[in-house]
Amino acid sequence: MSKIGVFVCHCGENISATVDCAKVAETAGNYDGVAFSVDYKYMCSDPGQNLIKSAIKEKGLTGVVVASCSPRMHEPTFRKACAEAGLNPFMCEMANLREHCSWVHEKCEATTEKAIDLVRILVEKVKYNHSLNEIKVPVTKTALVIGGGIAGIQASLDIANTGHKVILIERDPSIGGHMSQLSETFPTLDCSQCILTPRMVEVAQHPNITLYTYAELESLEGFIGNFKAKIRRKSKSIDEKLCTGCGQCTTKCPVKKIPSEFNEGLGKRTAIYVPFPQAVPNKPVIDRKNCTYYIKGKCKVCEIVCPTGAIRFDQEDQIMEVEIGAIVIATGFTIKQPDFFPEYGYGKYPDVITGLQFERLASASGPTLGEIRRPSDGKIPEKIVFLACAGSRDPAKGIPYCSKICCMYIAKHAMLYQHKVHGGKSYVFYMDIRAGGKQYEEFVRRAIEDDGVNYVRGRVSRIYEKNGKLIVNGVDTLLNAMPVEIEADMVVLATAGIANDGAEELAQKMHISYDPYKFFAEAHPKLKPVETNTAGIFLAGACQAPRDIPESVAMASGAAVKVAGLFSQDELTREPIIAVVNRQAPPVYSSCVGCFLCVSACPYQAIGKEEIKNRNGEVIKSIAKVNPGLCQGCGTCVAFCRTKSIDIQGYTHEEMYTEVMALLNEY
Amino acid sequence: MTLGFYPGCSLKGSSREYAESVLAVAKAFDINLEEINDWNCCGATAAHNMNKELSLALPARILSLAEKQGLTEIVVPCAACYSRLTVTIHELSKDPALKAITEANGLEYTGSVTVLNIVQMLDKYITPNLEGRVVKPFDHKVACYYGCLLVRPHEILKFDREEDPQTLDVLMLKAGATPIDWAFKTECCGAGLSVSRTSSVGRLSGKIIGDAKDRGAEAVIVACPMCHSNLDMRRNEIDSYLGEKVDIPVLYITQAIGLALGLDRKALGLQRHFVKVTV
Amino acid sequence: MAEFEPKIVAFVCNWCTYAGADLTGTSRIKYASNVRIIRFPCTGRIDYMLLLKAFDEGADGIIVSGCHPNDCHYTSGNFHARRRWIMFRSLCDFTGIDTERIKFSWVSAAEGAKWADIVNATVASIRELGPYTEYKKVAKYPEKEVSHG
Amino acid sequence: MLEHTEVKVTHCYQCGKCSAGCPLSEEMDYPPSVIMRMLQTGDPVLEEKVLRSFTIWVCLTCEMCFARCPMSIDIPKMMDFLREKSLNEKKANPKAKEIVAFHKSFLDSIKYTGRLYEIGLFVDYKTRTLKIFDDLALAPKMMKRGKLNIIPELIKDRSGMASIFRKSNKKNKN
Repeated sequence: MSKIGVFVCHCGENISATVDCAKVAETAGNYDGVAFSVDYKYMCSDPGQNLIKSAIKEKGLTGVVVASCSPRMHEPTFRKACAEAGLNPFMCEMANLREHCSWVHEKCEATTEKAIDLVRILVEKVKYNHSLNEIKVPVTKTALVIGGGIAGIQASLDIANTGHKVILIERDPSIGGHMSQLSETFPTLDCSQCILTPRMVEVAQHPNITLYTYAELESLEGFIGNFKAKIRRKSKSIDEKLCTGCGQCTTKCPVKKIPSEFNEGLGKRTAIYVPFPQAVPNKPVIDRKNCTYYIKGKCKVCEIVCPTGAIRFDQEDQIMEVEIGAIVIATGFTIKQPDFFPEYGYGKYPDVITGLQFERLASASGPTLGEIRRPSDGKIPEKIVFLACAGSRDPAKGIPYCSKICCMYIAKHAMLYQHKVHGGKSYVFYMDIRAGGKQYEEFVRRAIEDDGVNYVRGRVSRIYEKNGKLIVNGVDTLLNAMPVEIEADMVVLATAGIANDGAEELAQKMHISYDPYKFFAEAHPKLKPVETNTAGIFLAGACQAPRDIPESVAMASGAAVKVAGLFSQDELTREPIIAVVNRQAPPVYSSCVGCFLCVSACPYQAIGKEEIKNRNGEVIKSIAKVNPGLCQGCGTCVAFCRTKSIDIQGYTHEEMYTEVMALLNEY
Repeated sequence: MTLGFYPGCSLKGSSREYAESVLAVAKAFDINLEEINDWNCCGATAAHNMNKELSLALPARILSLAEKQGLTEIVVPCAACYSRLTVTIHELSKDPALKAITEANGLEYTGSVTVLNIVQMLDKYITPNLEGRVVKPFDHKVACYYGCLLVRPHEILKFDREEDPQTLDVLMLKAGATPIDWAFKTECCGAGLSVSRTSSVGRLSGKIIGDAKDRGAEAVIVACPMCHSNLDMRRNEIDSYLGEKVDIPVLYITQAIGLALGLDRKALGLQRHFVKVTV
Repeated sequence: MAEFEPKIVAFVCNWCTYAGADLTGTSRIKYASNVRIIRFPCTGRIDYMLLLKAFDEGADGIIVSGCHPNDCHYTSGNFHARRRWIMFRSLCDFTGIDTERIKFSWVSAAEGAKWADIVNATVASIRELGPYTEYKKVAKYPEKEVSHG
Repeated sequence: MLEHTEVKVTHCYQCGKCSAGCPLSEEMDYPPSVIMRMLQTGDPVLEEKVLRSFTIWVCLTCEMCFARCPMSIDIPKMMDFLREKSLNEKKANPKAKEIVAFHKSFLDSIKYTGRLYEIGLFVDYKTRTLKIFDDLALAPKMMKRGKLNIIPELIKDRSGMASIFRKSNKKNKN
């Protein structure tokens, strides 16, 4: 006979505000097999857990149902409490009275009835639960970091410095990411490249870091501690061992008019190129889409001038397989090109540019060597207008969310402009100034008070060109929405930060969740900001949401600690939620008939064959066998099995049918 | 081929040259425009400014008559009428409660009528055969002016692009003209305030004519009788806003195409303009 | 007379829809209280005999919901579930089980509002269909045959 | 307001893009975004001011505001509603006298003839506003160019027309 304990939590008032918790506990107390039932204000608190522990010991409970929040929140807490009191943790189940009941329904009898039903389902299930033992698996102590921007660089260095191996892959020919494109950084105005390049070099030289640029994740299999990744190393068309980075090829390459990605189209590059002078590795790649040889079949100038004979036109992409124990995703973000705003004329007027393009104009390594000049005619703009929220906070045409970094970089841009163009006039059209952060508000005030940037509260309706000027039609909402017209020489749009191209495909490859905007989803918005829903995969930087540099770095170090924590153990314990094939006494041995449908259904190749032999070593029967190290517990095989011979621990046929029956019995 | 035709009040009165040119161009391409019998005014700006029910009931009567007459596609050259009719179709299809309006007035309308503005009509039935028929290319720099009612509300009309539309420009290009890129394609001319607040119209239309002039346009091309009357007849107010006399003529798209086809200037009603058509 | 309150069982996967329904809670979006969720590791685990069992026990409607295609935590469980659903549906149609009472959907962990919408829509449509008493006739119980024989 | 128009004024976050793009903004007593703010407060005093404002009459319904609104708020629809309400409650701004008179003359004209009779409209409008001399020079020029019909065009089903007007007006008052 089962002795079940039911523990109903009020969660402060989160549950008890709409559910009559005392009634739930009372009703559950009357069920067959329930030996103890109680309600309490905070079940997850110490006294709450002690209540469970002492009940287990005093009443000799054989199963526990905690009716509180989502098991995704506190299942580990309560299972641990049970284990501490000597009850097998898998004899503890949680009824979700908060997320699935009290928070989503009004206070009424039906809500309490639903709560009672939810408890009853699990009381009945627990009766059929089995004690299970956790599974131990080894850990591969190498981390894979995807993305070589500041977040990926920081995560790689932090992990490598704990003594573990890191493989860093980057899609572009060089690491550095968006930060390498920036001129100065807020709120200190120190030069972005000056603080970044030493770290890039450190990555390249670190004995624990293997760097693959021009490489992407091809596929991923396995689970925490035991991933197998395939990495595609795209052909650079050079032999990196022979190449010395002398730069002969890039100077001589005849294709010189390709818009440079690094300079956001404001400068040009060659077909064989190093994206920027401080690139790491400082060795070129051939952009095959634009190379004359790949288009027309002849040229080979680079091969002729290369002193070491390092050019390899026939080099192919290489697929590499690596074993890793943890992954940090740091793939960053991209900007939403503002060409969906025809009223602002981006793409039509060359002097309407994006914030990232302005960074390149302001950067000493940029196409104008740091002088602010108009892309159209190279003149220094005497009047410049910055538009905040050019895409952000715009559900109609852009994205509904706030991109977070723009308020600060606009203030920085306006400030840099005022420092570089003496006597110039700058205007910022904004809706709100969101400058939460250490020294951020002070920075914006400095732009307004010391550098004389004109902040106008209001949006711009449209921009058109007339007589070489850009006419900006805006409004000052602080002056009874008075129209403001500015004849500007240049307009900078603070474009929205959005998820990187291919974010969705990458998430699908790795089986992690993403939000509606295709940013990767953290496991918990507050308490697990760097974890994903898949154990062993962590997030850093702007791939999770728009982030500035300090936040990206902090996140990266956080993710690195998570990886280091994981690697501090030699073995991991895994939940025993895995499939098993039943075994019975001879002469049946198992109800499995050996059709092996399960083998074809299993996405993890976790099911193999087992031969049952008699004493003479003759094979009597061939049945399925699950490899507990590979099985992830999806249960697809269970639904496939025709003889119901394979079952999944924790979600057995018996348990699931019991749930359905219990649910509808008194419903 | 026969298409339904809803001229609207302006085309019978102050903008009769628009009707003349539409019919002339249609005739040149063997398109018969069959007028809706006993049609009424669509209510224009006045109705929807004053009374929502009325602003739907008046166009509903027109649609109902067209349906009764067996017309499935009706050409509506006036942009204001086009807008009112399209919005009415949209509202009636969206909200079943509004059906009450048609029923209350004893009108039957099942929703079989499609409304074409003049540009859509030209685009669909004339453009494909235009190039071979141009005998006298309209070789001028033109500013194509769309106004508000042709492109907005975009969600309902779904015509061209909301900002910087192109259809008229493409048409004029085919007629041999050089359309200029200018800034006031879809800014409002003052429309409904023409009589009651002439000063506003002078300012709004002045900006439009001024920009067209500054960019060297030799003619402004329009597709709406209200835009035309404001830009053509209100030239005194426009000139006084601009502080100079500007004599760029304003042509209906059908007049410009008619000229390119070599049609008679009088048949296109060019003599009816206030600003002498010199192109 | 009080409105008919249908009994609806939801079979959902742990990773997407269960988490999505959690998000509905954290977002405090209110929805009808007729649905009881049963958690599975994956929709691929759902043996469709369970659906019949639910009708047998008196359910008026059923929701099956998991991850969107390509988003399955276990790579392909939801594809198996979908394929099985297509088969199961024609089987139901053949045997006379009302497939309008089974709602098959995808709700991701980020779609809290969608979950509320699906529950409300299902409750409304099942309420219109009325109690599923018809099932007992379709299922033809052996006792009945005995009494006839 | 919401239930009459389905326009959600709470969506407005006062960016002012409507006021920036409105061609008539500078002639208004309250630019469109300010009207939205006044309605957001729910304050009856401010609502009264809105109904008595000149803004709602000088608005041309050119829809520029709606086209560019980042929150897709249908301001023109709201303006239509406000005008109708202002008229029903006899709160139309005195400065808008001519505009209202013109609309009334326009509707009267089509009420009786079914189609717009431009001379009739002008005469009616002028008697309403006593602006006898405005635009007087225009008429002979139009006449000369054949742009004015001396005799109104009449539709046959004039009683049907009158009935549409009667029914719409009755509903309006309820």
